[in-house]
Order: sequence, then C-alpha cells, then structure tokens
Amino acid sequence: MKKIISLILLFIICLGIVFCLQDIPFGAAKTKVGHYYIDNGREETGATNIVTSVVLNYRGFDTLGEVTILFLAAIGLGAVLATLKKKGKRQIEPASLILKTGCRFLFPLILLFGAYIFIHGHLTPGGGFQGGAIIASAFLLVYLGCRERKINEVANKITESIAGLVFIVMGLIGLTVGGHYFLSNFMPKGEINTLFSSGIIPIIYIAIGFKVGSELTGIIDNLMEKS
Amino acid sequence: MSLELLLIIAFSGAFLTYLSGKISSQLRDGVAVLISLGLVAIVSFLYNVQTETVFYQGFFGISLILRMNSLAWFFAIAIVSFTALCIIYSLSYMKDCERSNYYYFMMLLINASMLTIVLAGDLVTFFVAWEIMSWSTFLLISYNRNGALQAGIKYIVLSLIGSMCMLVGILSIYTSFGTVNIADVANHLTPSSVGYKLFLLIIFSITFGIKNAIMPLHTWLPDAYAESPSPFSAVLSGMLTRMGVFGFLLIMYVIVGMKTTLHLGRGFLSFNTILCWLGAITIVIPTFIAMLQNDAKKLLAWHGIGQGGYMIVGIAFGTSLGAAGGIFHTLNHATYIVLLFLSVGAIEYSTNGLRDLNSLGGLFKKMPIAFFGGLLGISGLIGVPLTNGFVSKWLIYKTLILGNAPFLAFAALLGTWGTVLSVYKFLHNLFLGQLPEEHKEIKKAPLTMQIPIVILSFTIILFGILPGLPLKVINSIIVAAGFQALDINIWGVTSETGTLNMLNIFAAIAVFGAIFWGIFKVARKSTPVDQYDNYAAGAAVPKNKYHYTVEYYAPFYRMGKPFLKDIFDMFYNRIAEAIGSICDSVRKIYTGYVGSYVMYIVLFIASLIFVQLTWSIF
Amino acid sequence: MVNPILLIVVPLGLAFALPIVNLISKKIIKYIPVLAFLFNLILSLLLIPKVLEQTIIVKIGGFHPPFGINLFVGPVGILFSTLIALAGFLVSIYALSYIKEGPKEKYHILYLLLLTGATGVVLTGDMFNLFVFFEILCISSYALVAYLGNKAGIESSIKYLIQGSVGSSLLLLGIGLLYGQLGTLNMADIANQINSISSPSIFVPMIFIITGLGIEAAIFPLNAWLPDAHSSAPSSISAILSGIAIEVGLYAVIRVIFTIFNASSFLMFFVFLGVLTLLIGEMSAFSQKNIKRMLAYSSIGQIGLIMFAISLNTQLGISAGFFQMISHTLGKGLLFLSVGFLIYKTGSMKISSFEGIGKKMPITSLLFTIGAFSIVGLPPFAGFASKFMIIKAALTTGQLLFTVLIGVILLGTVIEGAYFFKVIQSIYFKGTTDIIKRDEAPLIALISMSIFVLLIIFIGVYPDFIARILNSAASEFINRIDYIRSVLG
Amino acid sequence: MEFLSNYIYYIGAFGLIFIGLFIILVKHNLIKVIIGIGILDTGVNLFLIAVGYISKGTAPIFSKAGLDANNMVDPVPQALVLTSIVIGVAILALALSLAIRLYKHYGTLDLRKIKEQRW
Amino acid sequence: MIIIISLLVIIMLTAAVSAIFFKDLLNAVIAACMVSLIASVLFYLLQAPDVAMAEASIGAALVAAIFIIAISKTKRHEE
Repeated sequence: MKKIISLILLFIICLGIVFCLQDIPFGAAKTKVGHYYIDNGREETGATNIVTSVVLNYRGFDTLGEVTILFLAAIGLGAVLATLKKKGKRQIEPASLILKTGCRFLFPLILLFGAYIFIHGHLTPGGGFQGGAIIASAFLLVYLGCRERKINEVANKITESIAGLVFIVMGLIGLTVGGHYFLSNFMPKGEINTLFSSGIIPIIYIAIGFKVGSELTGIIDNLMEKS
Repeated sequence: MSLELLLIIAFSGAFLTYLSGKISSQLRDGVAVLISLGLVAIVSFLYNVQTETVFYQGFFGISLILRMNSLAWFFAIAIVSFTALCIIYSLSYMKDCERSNYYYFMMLLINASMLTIVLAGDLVTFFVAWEIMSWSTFLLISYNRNGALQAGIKYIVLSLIGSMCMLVGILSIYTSFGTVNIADVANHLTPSSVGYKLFLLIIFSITFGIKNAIMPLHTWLPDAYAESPSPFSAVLSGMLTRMGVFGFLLIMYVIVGMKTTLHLGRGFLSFNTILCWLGAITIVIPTFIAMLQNDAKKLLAWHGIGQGGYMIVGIAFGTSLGAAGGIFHTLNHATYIVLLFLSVGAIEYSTNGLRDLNSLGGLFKKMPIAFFGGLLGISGLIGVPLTNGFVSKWLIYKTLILGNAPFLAFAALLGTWGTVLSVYKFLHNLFLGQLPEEHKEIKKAPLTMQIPIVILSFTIILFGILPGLPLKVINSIIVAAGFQALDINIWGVTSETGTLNMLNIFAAIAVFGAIFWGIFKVARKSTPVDQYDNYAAGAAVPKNKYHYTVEYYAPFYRMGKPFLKDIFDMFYNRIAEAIGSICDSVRKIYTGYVGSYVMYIVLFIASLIFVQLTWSIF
Repeated sequence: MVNPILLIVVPLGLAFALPIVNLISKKIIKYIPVLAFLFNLILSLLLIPKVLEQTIIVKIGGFHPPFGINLFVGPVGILFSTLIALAGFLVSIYALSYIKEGPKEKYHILYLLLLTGATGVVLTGDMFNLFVFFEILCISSYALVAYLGNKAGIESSIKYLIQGSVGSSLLLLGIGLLYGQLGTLNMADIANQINSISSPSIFVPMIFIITGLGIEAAIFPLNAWLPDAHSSAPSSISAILSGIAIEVGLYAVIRVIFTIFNASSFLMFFVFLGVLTLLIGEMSAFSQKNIKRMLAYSSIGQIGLIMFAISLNTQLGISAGFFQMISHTLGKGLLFLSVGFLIYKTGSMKISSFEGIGKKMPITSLLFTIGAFSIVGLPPFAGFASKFMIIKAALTTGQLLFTVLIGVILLGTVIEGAYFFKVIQSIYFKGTTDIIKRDEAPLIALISMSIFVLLIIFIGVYPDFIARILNSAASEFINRIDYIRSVLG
Repeated sequence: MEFLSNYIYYIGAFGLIFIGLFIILVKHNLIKVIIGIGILDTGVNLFLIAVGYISKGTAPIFSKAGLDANNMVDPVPQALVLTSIVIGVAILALALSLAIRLYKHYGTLDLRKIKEQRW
Repeated sequence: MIIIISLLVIIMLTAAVSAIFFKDLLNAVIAACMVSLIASVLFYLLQAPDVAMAEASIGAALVAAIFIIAISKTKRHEE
C-alpha cells in the first residue's frame, strides 16, 4: 500500500520535472556565467583548469564552506562517537606479511599520487578534494593492511587546523592587501600553464588537500577505532 | 499630583514591598500598608480633578494617555481603599503563610494594574493594564494550591479568550481610526456604521462579560473566589470582577456613546435589552444556586455573580436612575462583599481554614465583630433599609418599574428573595445556633483583622443613611456619559415619581425600633439558654453527634438540585475535554517513523505540483 | 576596516583554530565562542547605521556579481546577523556553566559553525552559497542534537538527518533546475530573469527549493523532525535551534519567495499554511508531558504565526513577522535556557517533576515564567508587542479572510496560554510546601538569562527602538527591484 | 535513438533520484535508507553535470593549445558537484556514525522499532 | 557511443534497484558503489574529469569503506 502511494507521488513529481526539463534541453549552448568563466578565467585567475578557477576563485567562498562541512562532519562524527563506551580493546588480527609489505610499498606511492593531484589542481583535472581523498585512501590502506598501526591523532588535528587556517588567512590577506576583497587573488598570476602560476590557487588547493586528507583520515580513524 | 507619579508609586511600591520582604517581614508589612494607604491618600486628593496627560509614546508611536475624570476617580478610590483594607487585613491573615512576599507583591501589582485600567485614557494602556491584571490575578488565584490550580486555569483561559476579543476590537479601532485615545475614538465612531458599532459592543461585551461573570460566561468565578486567600477573594469580588462593570460603562457610554447604544436594534432585539435580560438571568439563577452551596466562600461567590447581574441590569437599562443605581450598586456590592469575605476569612483564620457551612455554627459569641460584620454584610446584600444595598437596589427597582419592565423587576425581586433565603443560611450556619464542640477554643481574630471589618460595617451604614455622598460623584459620571442629571441631596434622590429620603426612613426605623425594643424589654418572657442546651423529642442530645446546621435547606436542596446545575460549566468542560482529545489526536501525526515523515515531504511537493499542473492556480 | 565578511570568517577561523587551542589549553576553549560572538555582535551593531543608510554588497574575491559570490548585507541581513550574534553570545555565556560533559571542544566548534552557517545563510546573495551555508547549519545541528549521546539524542538526530538530507538534495535539485534554465546562481540575477512563477519550469524548482529550505524552517508538513530534535538536544542548543535555526530557515524561504521568485500568488497558500502550522503546533503542545517537547511544539506554532504575518505581503505584516521572530528568539531562547537548568537539577524532563521547583530555584523559575508570558503574548513583554503588530497588520489589510484567520490564531494563543500556565502552576503551586534548600542555577547562566529578560522587557515596552530597522527590513522584501538593482548595479 | 541521445542522462539522473527517494520512503532498515540518501545525492550530481554539458563539448581545461573556448562544457555545475560530493560524503559519514550509535542503543536498525521519540 | 551510454545507465539503474532488494546490506552497499562508479564514468563522458575523479575516489571508494566499517559494527542483514 505504502509502496503504491509512494510510487504515485513520485510519479507526480516526475511529471512535474518532465515539464520542467522541456526548458532545459540536453547539450544546448552554455550559459552566460559559465561562458564568462571560460572566456576570462585564464586571464583573471591564471589557472588553465577552469573548474579549479571557479572552485577556488570565482566561487572560493563555496569551497571554504565545503571545507567547513567536511571539518564539521569530522568533528560531528567525533562528537557522536566520543561518548561511546568502548568494549575493551579491539582484537587485532595481524595481517599477512605479503599484505603488510604491499601496503608499506604502496602507501608512499599513493601519498605521492595524491600530492601530485592536488599540486597540479590548477593545471590538470583533480585538485585538493580528489588528492585529499586519495591520501585518505592511503591511510585506509594502512588501516586495512597494517592493522596494528595507528594514526597520530594530534598530528592529524594540527594538520587539519593549520590547513583550514591557511585558507582563511589567505583570504584575509586578500582582504587587507589585494583590492580589499576577501579571497581575492592577490599574488602574481605567473605564467599560464606552469606549476607556479595562478596566484593563491595552488596554495589554497594544497591546504585543501591536506585538510581533506586529514579529515577523511580522521573520519575513518574515528569510525574504526572509536566504535 | 500627576497621574504618572501615582502609577509609578503604585507599581514600584509593589516591587519595593517584595524586595523589602527579603529583608524582614515586618518591614514588608509596613511598606505594604504604607503604599496602599498612600495611594488612598493620593487618589482622594485627586477628587474633582479633570486632567489628561500623554505619558509615553514609545509603543509603536501610539500616544499612551492617562486621564482623570469622575468615572475614573470613583473607581480608583474604591479600588485603592478596598485594597488597602484587604492589605491591612492580610497582615495577620497571611502571617504564617508561605510566600507572603509574593502575596503582597501580587496584591499591590493587581491594585496598580486596576488603577491603571481606570485611569487609562487610551485603549492600549487599558489593554496592557487589563492583561497585567489578568495574569497577576491568575498567579494569585493559584496561590492556595490543590483546587485552586483548576480554578486558576479556568480563570486564565476565559480571561485570555476575553482579552483576545478585546485585542481584536482595539486593533480594529486603531486600524480604522488611527487613534486609540478614548475621547478621539468616541468622536470618530459617531459617524461610522451601526454594524461596526454593534461589532465593537459585542466583542467588548464578551471581554467584560467574562470579567463581570455575566451568566453564560461566569463559570470561572465560583471556583476562583472560593479557592483564593480570603483577603484576595474580597478584592477579587469587590473590585477586580467589577472592572467588567467599568468596561461596560466605558464601551457603552463613553466610547460608543449613550445615544447609539440605546438605539441599537428594536424592541426585544436591541443590544441593551438583551444585555438587561442576560443581567436578569444572572441575578436569578446564581442566587438560587448559591442556596445549595455548603462552602461559605462559594456561597458568597455565587452571590457575587448574582449581584453583578443587578449592576448590569441597572447600567444596561439606560436611564439616569438605572445607570446611577448600577454604578452605586457596584460600590455597595464591593463594600458588603468585601466585608463578608473578610468575615469568612476571620472564621477561616480562627478555625484553621474551615469554611464548610455544615460543620460550623454558633460562632456569634466567640467572634462578635465578625458576626456583626457578617450581619451588616448580608443586610446590605439583601438590601435592608438603612444599609447601602437598599439604596442602590431601590434605584434599580424603581428604574425597572418606571421603565415598564415588569418582568425584569420581577426577576430582580426574585433575586432578592433568593438572596434572603441563602444569606440566612450563611449567617445561621456560621454564627447562630450551636457551637460545635471542637470550636470551643478558637484563636482570637487579631486587631488588624477586625479594623477593616469595623470600617466596612460603618461604611455600609454610612452610605445607607447618607447615600448622597457617593451619589454626588455618580451623578457627575452619568452626566458626563450624557444622561440627565439626578436631583441628589445628602439623604437621597428626589424625582417626580417618588423620592428617596433616607432621613425619613432612618427616623421611621429609629422610632419603630425604639418602640419594639421597648416592648421586648418590658414584656420579655424568654430565658436565655446555653448554646448546647438542645433537645430533641424531649431527650437530651449528645452534643458531639447532633449538629443541626448540617444540610440546612435539605428539602429545597433535594428539590432544586436537578435543576440548578451549572450547565454552562459542564458545557465548557465538555468543550475543553473535546479540544483536549482533538489536540491529542492531532499530535499523532508525528508517528515516530521516519518513512512517514519523508512521505509528508514528498506528499507536500507532489500535491503542490499536482495542483499547479492541473489548475495552475499559482 | 569594518567588513561584513568578518562576521562569517572570524568565527569560522576560530572554529578551525579550536582543535589546536584545545591541544594547548583545555580551559580557554569555552571562552572562544563568547569572544567570537561578542566580536560579531559589536561588528553587527557598528554596521547597522551604515547598512540602514545604504546596502553593502560584499564582492568576494573581487568579482562582480553575478560572476562572483556576493554577500548582500541589507537591513534584513544585518538584523538577523545581529540577532544571531546576540543569541550566540548570550547562549555561549550560558554554556560556560552548562556544558560540563562530553567532548567539550567539539561542542564549541560545532556551536561556532552552527551560528556561522546561520550568519552565512542570512548574508549571502548567491543561491549555491546559500545551499552550502545551509548545509553547515544543518550538519552542525545534526551533530549537536546527538551531542549528549543518549538514546533520544541519537534517535532524533538520525531522523533529523534523514529528513534534512532529503531536503538538501531537493534544494540542490531545485537549484540545478533553475541553473539549467537561467544559467546563473546569483540570487539577484535569478530574480532579474524571473517574472512569473506560473510556468511549471519555474514552479517546480521553486517547490523543490521551498521544500528544501522549508524543512529547516519547520513549515507544517515538513516539521516532523523538530519536536524530536529540539527536545533531545542539550538545552543551550535547543535554544539556538528554536531561536535561530528555524528562523533562519524561514528567512531563506521567504527570501526565495519574495525576492527571487516574486511569488505573491503563492503567499496566499502560505497564509493558510502558516495558520495550519500554528494550530498543529499549539494543539500538539497542549497535552505534552515533556517540557522540552512542549516548547518545541510551541516553536512550531510561533513559526506558523511568523509565516502568517509575513505572508500578508504588506510592509506592516513583514515587519511584524520580523518582530515576532525577534521576540520568539528571545522568548524561546530564554525558555529553553531556563528549562535547561530546571531539567539539570531535577534530572527529568517531565513537567510533573517540576512540581515545587519554584522554591528550589526561584530565579530560574521566574525567568521561565517571564519567557512563557512573552511567548503567550502578555504585556509588557516583547511577545505582546509583536503580536499586537501582527494583528494590526492583518486588520489593516481590511480583508475579511484575514480577520477570520486572526480569530483562529488567537484561539491558538489561548491554547498556548493554557499549557504554559499549567506549567507555571506546577512550578510554583504544586508539590511540597516545605521549605527547600535553594539550589540555584550558576550565576553566569543567570546573568545570561537575565539579559534575555531585560531585552524582552525593553523591546516589549519600547518597540519603537527596533521599528526603523524592521521597517527597512520589510522594505527590502517588498522592493524586489531595489534588491536586484543594488546587486547587479 | 534521438530520444535516447537527448534524454539518456536525464533518465539516469532522475532514475537515481527516484530510486533513492523510493528507498528512503519504503525501506525500514537504516543502512538502506542511508544508501538511499547516497543514491539520491549521486542522482542530483549526475543531473547537475548533465545540465552543464554541451553536445560534443570538451572539458573546461586548457591543457593544450588550440582548444575552442566556445566548445567547452559549463564549468560551474562541475564546481557545484565537486562541492556537493564532499557534502554528500560528510552527511553519509555522520549518518553512519549515528547508525552505529543507534545500534548500540537499540540493538536494531529497523526504523519501525526506533520510535521512542514521537507524538 | 549512445548505446554504450545507454547500457551504462541501464546497468546503473539496475544496480540502484537491486540495492532495494538485497537483504544482505553488504551487497546493497556494493550495488550502491557500483552506481557511484558508473556515475563517475558518466561524469567523465560528460566532460567533467574533475568530478569523475572526485566521485571515483570519494563517492565510490571512501564511502564504500565507511559503509563497510559501519556494517561491520552493526548488523549485516536486513530484517
């Protein structure tokens, strides 16, 4: 009964969306804001990856919010799990040697890959979020492979905080120096398509990479260890 | 003396009393008495002052006004003096009670808010003060715990309904005319439509009807009176309830205006006739219900409702005599009902909280002052000549008879008969007859409780013999309202169709009284017997088993019980229960299951989209 | 350098810094929210005169809207940010003594972020940015509701989360549909391109957006999370959720309706929805045994009242709605805060367990009573002034329908009065009559609550104090063209 | 074929949205409901990206010279989705941690049995 | 090309539907991850490599890990 009602209701919503989609033809010419970004993005921000320039510069404030949300989730998760009573020590079954060695071998490589991704965020696809996630997956690998190893929580927290603060401080420097706008790209744009270009974007993306990585690691750590 | 200062003293006095109570209770008592007496003094100095001041403009830019005129003064002096008496009375009555600081604070706050109501020159001030009065009253009604809680809720709910009606009325005036100044509103209202005036009258009548406990809206009153501390019951019945009368005067004769009010509708279906009849019903039924009560305070409470009916009949009838009678009756009623409540309070005090008419009796010798207070009080209530009640009732009767309203007059008379019967029960079961064994040794009522009783008793006689004193002020009130002036002298009222002269009556009664007293003295054959000297069929009755105040009107009780139920109260209770169960079922929509909550969300979207796609109404 | 962006950035930065501060010293962390919101409060107050003169458009990153994100700091924004900072400041003072258990540093971080999110929502001028800040607001609420880690908290939190995330997905879907047609995310730019909502291609996204935001705003069929969440959270958080979060949600809804979609034909529906919300809330609260649940339902009722007032679509009505929001924030905040310590000392949320607490904690009980009076709308407290204004606004329209609805609303008020007075009775007039040893709430909490009371009385007695900002706030909503023009230049 | 090439992404996106909503509506198991939320999120993201696409467009990255700026897909939805994905994972992580706590309290994840907070 | 895309979409939807019916939550999670993975392929096909990367690394991998951890801490089978 409930299923039928839900299907009917969803069908009505579907109908509404179909009417709505008539005005959004698939694959049609792009819109004015997006056009502006593609046309002026390189000059204004110095990044070749327009998505990055949008994410970090035109809509950098959103990204600040987004980083905050991840931070929030990590903290919230910690708060939710913090009051949980632990049932003694978790039984750790040591992994096999092959697995361990493999993990140890892979771990720095994955870290390097993640770092590459977020350092080159303004040039190639990828950036702080993707890189951060990859770094987190490296730590996940450590958890799965070398189970007795633990993450230094304090270091994790400090990384997290400092990375967040770097973002904010960069924004605030923009407020004081560069044209008095928060998050304005006050640093020299450099030569397009080189590593040291596009002003504050790489710095912020690196900060985001660290932040996302440490936060996702923190989330996994909390879920694995605290519950 | 400016009116702002008066109110500042009144309100800050309340707070001061509370704070001083934190230091010591003696200091608090002193401050409370000083403040209340000070207010009496200030208000009495304001006699015959006509003034109007804007005291505040910060409330949405509305000029809040205080004004003094004869109507305001008449009520103000009554409020402050009765409150002062009750405060003095409370000094010993409330001595060992918990939260006495709170009690005094509330008493003085209510006093101040009532004062503000009568002094208000605009409707917003009036409303604000009215609300402060309502909630502070609620807080004090609930003071006695237990049964009082239910009474308090009943009171505040009805009060809230009333004040919400009034708020709508006031704001509709404000939005229509852009002013809330009572005088301006009256001017603006003159040319507006009859329907609007009727709307205002009805909506305000609900508010004031609830406060004045007109018959279908009276249900809060008996419980509230009975459950409050006695001095507060006195204030409640004497003045606070009569704010309703003040309100009726204000809306009928000041705001809407006499000429309009008396010509709304035709014949029986006119506003004031209906109000008169409601008043008449309010006189008759509660008076007879009162007869069935076994709780002394409840009995008085039902009389309070009944007497309110007299006032409404007098005021609503709309002649000079009637209005004067109604207003005068308000004052008189306050005098004797306060007196009666204080007397009952004295008994309560002495017998440790007993007020059950079945188990008391014979307290005459133990508490003579309370007895005389009670006696004079019920005489006033009945309207025995030489008491003030006589004068006002005479005015009302005369109005009804002259105004060709025999049925109303009959109702009023019926009310008086009922009153006689039931207050006799009151007096008898408390003071006369046999003293129950356990009350042989009772606490003596202290002086501070007796002084107010004595003062009030004296006032009853004073206004009974010299009705001209208050009638002079009342005359100026009714003249201000547009009525013809009465011909007043110090002894009474003169008119073409009959003259009331208390001097003659006083003289006649004095002479006859002297004669009868002489006859009794000379030809006395009875012998005084002991209070316990009772016989039944020739055999001595065991004192502790027989008590003849029990079920005093038993036959009548059996006869009247089925008919004299408070059907309105039952009706309202039924409604309240129904609302409660509806409320209970409404909250069942929050089932606790998330799926259904998400379903609500989807349903909301789907139905809106469906509506728009089908009818495109947005 | 008074830049409104600092209202968001400073608390955010402090929140980021808190984990480090916690490592250095565990004692000072609880003062950081106090400082942050004191800063915000001062900044907002400094900004008020400027904003009333002229709206401030903050271009983030220096890009001209619609290409960059902008903050729109108008009278409404500054009114709300002041309110948020004020409530945040007072509640954080209260929390100094209230939050004693659990992971405290996390509480303070989440608290800072909750109010930062709220500030962001009211200041932003960009649709997607609104979504992001809305998510910050919501996620920190989810976490804070579960903060105590008890059965009720976790359960309420997960239910809230499910409904909230469905809502935010719908919101994002709506934004996407809108973007697909109009190609912009800037609110003013969207508003510039929308004239009528009657075509389904505009109406459907509007419904999605309103629903998404309406879940947080506790509009009637979408508010099932509210009683659970508000009653299970720590009381300081309940105060913020009731006083700030739902108001901010409602702000977002009406901003969308008024400014973006210009949906005045939709407002008629909102009038009824508001009255319905009010009735449902008050009726559900009527026979509650759990005090916090009762207060939560009462919040639903108040939201209905605000919706009604704002949906009148007149200058007076909208400013009355804002006034009601302010008085609700103060009144309900005070109620939750005082109830917090009543619960703390009695160890139970049952109303029956409060019998006689008036003797044990006279000041806290008094504060509760004043809050209740204000919420019911008794003079001389703030609730009366706002209710006065709402009724006046409804009667000024001169339509019979609104007059009738006012009657229904006042019936709701009577019900509200009935249950609040019952609680007051059980606090003062039930239970033991013996003298009990005083066991009052800590001084610092009492001070914070007393400031609430002072504000309630001050605003109740002198409503003209905020009349000007309310008026300009209402004009901001009425004059949609001005909004568009001031952003797009 | 025409129809498919025009609508296939929309069908996919809204298919996911409706399946997600349907799971949330009818399933009783909390983990399933959270999976539903995830699917719903993915659907919305897919839709957003589909909105920004233009036929035969290229990614908005000037990785090599000679790319036609007029033929690039809209970068804005991509930026939005990047944000949205992170928000999604944040919500899922929080939800799952709550689920773990809830399981410790109730011993079940059946939402029909988790009804202590109601009315 | 369009046929491949259609096939992908159909597989994705089938995976999503099968997530409804799996009694074993682990299977359901894997189905959900499959949805994410195919979605990330679709993102790539829609010329959004950034998003595709993010979806693959976060949406598919990390979310799956979190889900699996959560299931291991609670109950594997739906009643």
